[in-house]
Amino acid sequence: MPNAFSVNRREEGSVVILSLVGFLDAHTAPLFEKAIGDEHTSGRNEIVADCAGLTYISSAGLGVFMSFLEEIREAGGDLKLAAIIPKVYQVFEVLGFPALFDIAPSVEQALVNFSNGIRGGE
Amino acid sequence: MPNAFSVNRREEGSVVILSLVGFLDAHTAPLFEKAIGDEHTSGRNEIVADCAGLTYISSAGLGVFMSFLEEIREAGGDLKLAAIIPKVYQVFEVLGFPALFDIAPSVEQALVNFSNGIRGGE
Amino acid sequence: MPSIEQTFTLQVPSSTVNLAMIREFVARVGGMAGFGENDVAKLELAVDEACANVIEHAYDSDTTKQVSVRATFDDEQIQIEIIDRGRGFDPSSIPQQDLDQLIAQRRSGGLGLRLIRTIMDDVQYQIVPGEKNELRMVKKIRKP
Amino acid sequence: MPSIEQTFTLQVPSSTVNLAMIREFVARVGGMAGFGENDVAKLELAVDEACANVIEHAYDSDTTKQVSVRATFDDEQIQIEIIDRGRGFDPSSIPQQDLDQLIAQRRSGGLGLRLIRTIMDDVQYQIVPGEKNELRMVKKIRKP
Ligand SMILES: Nc1ncnc2c1ncn2[C@@H]1O[C@H](COP(=O)(O)OP(=O)(O)O)[C@@H](O)[C@H]1O
Ligand SMILES: Nc1ncnc2c1ncn2[C@@H]1O[C@H](COP(=O)(O)OP(=O)(O)O)[C@@H](O)[C@H]1O
Repeated sequence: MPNAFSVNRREEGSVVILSLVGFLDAHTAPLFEKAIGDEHTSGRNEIVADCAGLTYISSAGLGVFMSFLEEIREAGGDLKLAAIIPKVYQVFEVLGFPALFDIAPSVEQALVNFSNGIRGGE
Repeated sequence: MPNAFSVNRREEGSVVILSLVGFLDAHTAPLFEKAIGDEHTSGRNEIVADCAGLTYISSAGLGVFMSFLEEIREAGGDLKLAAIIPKVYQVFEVLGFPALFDIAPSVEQALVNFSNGIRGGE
Repeated sequence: MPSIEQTFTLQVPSSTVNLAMIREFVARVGGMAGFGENDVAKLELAVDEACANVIEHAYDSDTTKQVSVRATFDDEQIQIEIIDRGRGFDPSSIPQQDLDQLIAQRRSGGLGLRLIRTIMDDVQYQIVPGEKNELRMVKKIRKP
Repeated sequence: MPSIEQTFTLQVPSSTVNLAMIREFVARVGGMAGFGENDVAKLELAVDEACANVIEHAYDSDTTKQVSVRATFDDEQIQIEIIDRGRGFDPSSIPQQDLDQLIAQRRSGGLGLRLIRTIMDDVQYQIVPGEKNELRMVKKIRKP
């Protein structure tokens, strides 16, 4: 079903990894919004969105990343993206996300960036 | 692509096995018609349609079986069906094909039926 | 909860190459309506047969013409309408032949209408040749 | 060979759950039109954005309303029309904000129209509020 979407959560030290699987569009974005919102509310602000299983994203999905970035950074954390497939990456690229977000080729690299204090857009 | 269809051919002694793969509808039936027609024209009248890879059939596909059965039997051969998946079998069943065709659970069984001179509908 | 009616429409050029797309459409709408896998497969087949008839008989394979499939469902049933503006025909004049007769005549056709009538719970034609021909078919949703 | 024009239409209830079906439709028609995989993905996105706007803004998520997607292609281009009968808007009044501004404002929207304009070669709105709003987008087929 091309409107299936799910978020799986795991922790790696102080970092929360949210694995996105499926299609992130205006219908499924609220699910992702809740997942990130829950982390932020509970004080977890070091977040990696593992996009390896993300096969589609529209602006509604991009909007979730946009709307949380400032708050998460103000709380001392970061919202990093990792392992985006090329078809999806071209959408992030067209809109200039790479200049503002830390987009890592793998979850491992995103974790290394967290321990080195690297952010995007700096 | 759910309108992809192909016929693969192999021989087993005097029997020709035509493996049907994909969707057999009004668009793709002419391909199957030609494949069976070619065998009949070249004097090969012991034919097994291996349906293991057949995922869909409509009446246009059923029509190919219907239109060749008599000629092939008159020429001393038979047109047997084998390994039909349940979803497709229900279509054959609704129309009464099992009473008239020899439908075997496997290609091997169809070959055994050929050597034992078994036909359907008798 | 009151039963909310939903309507989906697909219109494609009259060519058998588009039957696959029509089946995909029916599969998706049938799934949303709540039919199980086997019933969805049957719905796909009934609509395929009806549309193949329009393409081949009503429009004589003129690909500049259009075939419409309109599906409306609620909690109880799905209604599918196939609409064309082609030649039309008199369904009551079509003899229902048995499979053995068709085979004896080496016929490659004549099973489509039977399949449609077997699969669907109600089948009605409204034919106005050249203007608007409508096949309306209903299938009840059997809850598991 | 003269270029034959083909038209495909899909009409669905105004709900984001149907965006997936709309994308499948666009993918299939885009593939038939001759677009490569990357361009098909872009077409899906542009139409998704346009339909999401209709569902959320023109119809305020009223699922009893209908969204129409009409795609016409020939050898050279595909034209996709998104039609609604909802509220309408003045596209020229919508400011194009940069991503860093949107982020600073913690905005979750405001990228859809930019995506549409980036992906498509021509984008035109014809708005008659409450009567018929039409977004007409064209993308040229680049032969490999
Ligand atoms: N939509 C239609 N428009 C015109 N004629 C039709 C239509 N549907 C069916 N028919 C007529 O009814 C006959 C029987 O149809 P059917 O049972 O589907 O078998 P087949 O299409 O294989 O001949 C057709 O051969 C055709 O003459
Ligand atoms: N089809 C439409 N009907 C009414 N208003 C629209 C439509 N499309 C866009 N808009 C308006 O334009 C604004 C910008 O649209 P867009 O760039 O897609 O961002 P978003 O939808 O995320 O707000 C919307 O917030 C809305 O006010």
